[in-house]
Amino acid sequence: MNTVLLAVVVVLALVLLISLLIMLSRTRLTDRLLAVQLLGTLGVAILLMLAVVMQQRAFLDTALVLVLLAVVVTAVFTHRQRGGKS
Amino acid sequence: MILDALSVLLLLLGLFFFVSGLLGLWRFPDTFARLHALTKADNLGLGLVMTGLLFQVPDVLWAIKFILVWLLALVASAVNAHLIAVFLHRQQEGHDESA
Amino acid sequence: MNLLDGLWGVLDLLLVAVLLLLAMAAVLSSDRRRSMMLFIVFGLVLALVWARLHAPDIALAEAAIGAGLGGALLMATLRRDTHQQTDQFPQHPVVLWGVGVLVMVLGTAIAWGLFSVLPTVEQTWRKGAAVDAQLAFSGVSHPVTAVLLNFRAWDTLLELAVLLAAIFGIRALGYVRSAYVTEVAFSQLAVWLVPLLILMAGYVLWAGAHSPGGAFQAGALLAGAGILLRLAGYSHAGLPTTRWLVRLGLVAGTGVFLLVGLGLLGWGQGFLHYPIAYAKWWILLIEMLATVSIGMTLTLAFMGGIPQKEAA
Amino acid sequence: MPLIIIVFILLLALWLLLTSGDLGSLLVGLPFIMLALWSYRLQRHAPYPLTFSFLGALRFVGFFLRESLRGGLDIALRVWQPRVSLSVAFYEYRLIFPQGPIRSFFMYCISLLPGTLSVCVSEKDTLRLHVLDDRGAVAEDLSRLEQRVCELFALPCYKRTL
Repeated sequence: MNTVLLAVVVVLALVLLISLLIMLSRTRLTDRLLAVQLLGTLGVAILLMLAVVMQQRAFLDTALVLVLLAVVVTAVFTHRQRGGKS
Repeated sequence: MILDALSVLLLLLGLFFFVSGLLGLWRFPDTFARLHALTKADNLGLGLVMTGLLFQVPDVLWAIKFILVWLLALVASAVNAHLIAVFLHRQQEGHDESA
Repeated sequence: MNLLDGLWGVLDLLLVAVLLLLAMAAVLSSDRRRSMMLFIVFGLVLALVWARLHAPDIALAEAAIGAGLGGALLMATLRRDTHQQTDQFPQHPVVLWGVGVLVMVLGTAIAWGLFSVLPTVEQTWRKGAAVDAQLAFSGVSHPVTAVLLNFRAWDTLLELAVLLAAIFGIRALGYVRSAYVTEVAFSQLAVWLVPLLILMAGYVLWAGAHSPGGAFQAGALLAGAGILLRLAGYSHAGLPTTRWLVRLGLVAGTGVFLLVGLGLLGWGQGFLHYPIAYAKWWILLIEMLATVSIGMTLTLAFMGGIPQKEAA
Repeated sequence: MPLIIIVFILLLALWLLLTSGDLGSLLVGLPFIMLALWSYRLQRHAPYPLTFSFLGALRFVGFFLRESLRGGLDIALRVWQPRVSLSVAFYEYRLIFPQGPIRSFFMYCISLLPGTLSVCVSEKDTLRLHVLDDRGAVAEDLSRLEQRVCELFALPCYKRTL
């Protein structure tokens, strides 16, 4: 079973690589923001899989922290300061 | 054995939706549409991967934490989508030229 | 079994490829906001790499600080309207090539240094065994926390002091950034996210006693809560409004750490040598205060200082 | 029961879930729960009566899962076609929920449902959303969601299905 799970992780990592390439090929900031979101979700998925494969419970905490702070990061990037551009 | 098969099936489905999100990012013509693709396909992908993993966890506490991660990821992605949508809308309206 | 090893190999290759690509793209990008975005993703992938290397402690720290707080702080350093300027790097080809050669020489030197260290790695592992042997006397059951707060408490004390010095610098030189335009739907959400972040900070701190976690990660999460409050339109970001309380909070971590150390010295135990029976409680006290201090420091760093009374 | 006590109980329950029910952990947990409660109190919001219905919550969860699945499938179908068929547009929708947590909840839910993405409240009580395909039944979808949200919060739904 572990082999199958690991194969899925490998495919997820491949998707990660491709979405990174897409992100780099885009020039607009918002498109990149989107790619960051995709990478974040993929990262969480990979962490969850690795937690099961490697039997490391601590990775679940890491995933929780990643998810929570992703919101903070997006908020910081998209908020606009008073009296000026973004 | 049946559980293993079920979990493989769910994982593959999850992968399929992740790849769909990726394709959406690549193929959809405008940024709003890409945002749609990401928010919906990714959440479903993560949810299916999580459900698939639920059959492989050693005890209930793991399962609870998995579900917690997924719930938070749902909230996070709804918020992220909203924030990005507002940002994008502001840019298109021309309040902000710093694209 | 062979297939499993092969898959691990492929995964490692993929992760390394992503990491290198990200690092190069982040350095070569001319727009600062884009580099920061790439830096955040770099932190995320680095967390995955640490996880793959069986280092959950560093993975958690990287997720909290590198991918999360680091990006927010970097973003805060951007002054308005400057993000589209390219850096004033020397563009002369001779300088560029010179820098390139210098970097390569340095890289080679570092690689050589690492290779020469390799034979001693086994000794380091023996030190790991030594840590495990002493773990029972440290007051906590997680080796990393034991090393950080007991065996090598000096380092951690100095790290806290560095943060304190940084915030002095920021308060002396920085300027308070203007408030953010608030949006109702977002503020409504902050109501729920901020308590969650604070609770998670507490959990990460508690987890540090026996599994990955600790004061720095918890402090980063607390700061995340502060930043969200700031973005949701609370000009003080949840920090106390009285100045002396803020100051007290900032120095609490370092101060109490130092006081405990000196107190133990006066008690005849030696600097930061906790009596074994009470080590757990001392470490708990220090960690809690350190978390509060780190959280406040990072929030203040994001804000750039304590705001005066702002027009609402 | 005052809302603050409910929040306290929720936070406590979450803490015990996270720490797998270790009561000794409350030594660290209680101060942080108090801090979290304080941050909740700090956010001065107008008193807003919130009620929940257990049955409504169950139905909402079912509805939400089904709709998420539909949303993902919708995207997947569009993506894997040889030609992407989209007809994106902005769409104005009249909100029935007054400003407050329920409205925000509704707006966030919209973004997770098939084909719709809430953008902003453009005028008073008018929500601007972005739809992937304006040929679909957007208004019906939205009013169904509205009804479920009403059930969840045990509100009388004063706009029946269209």
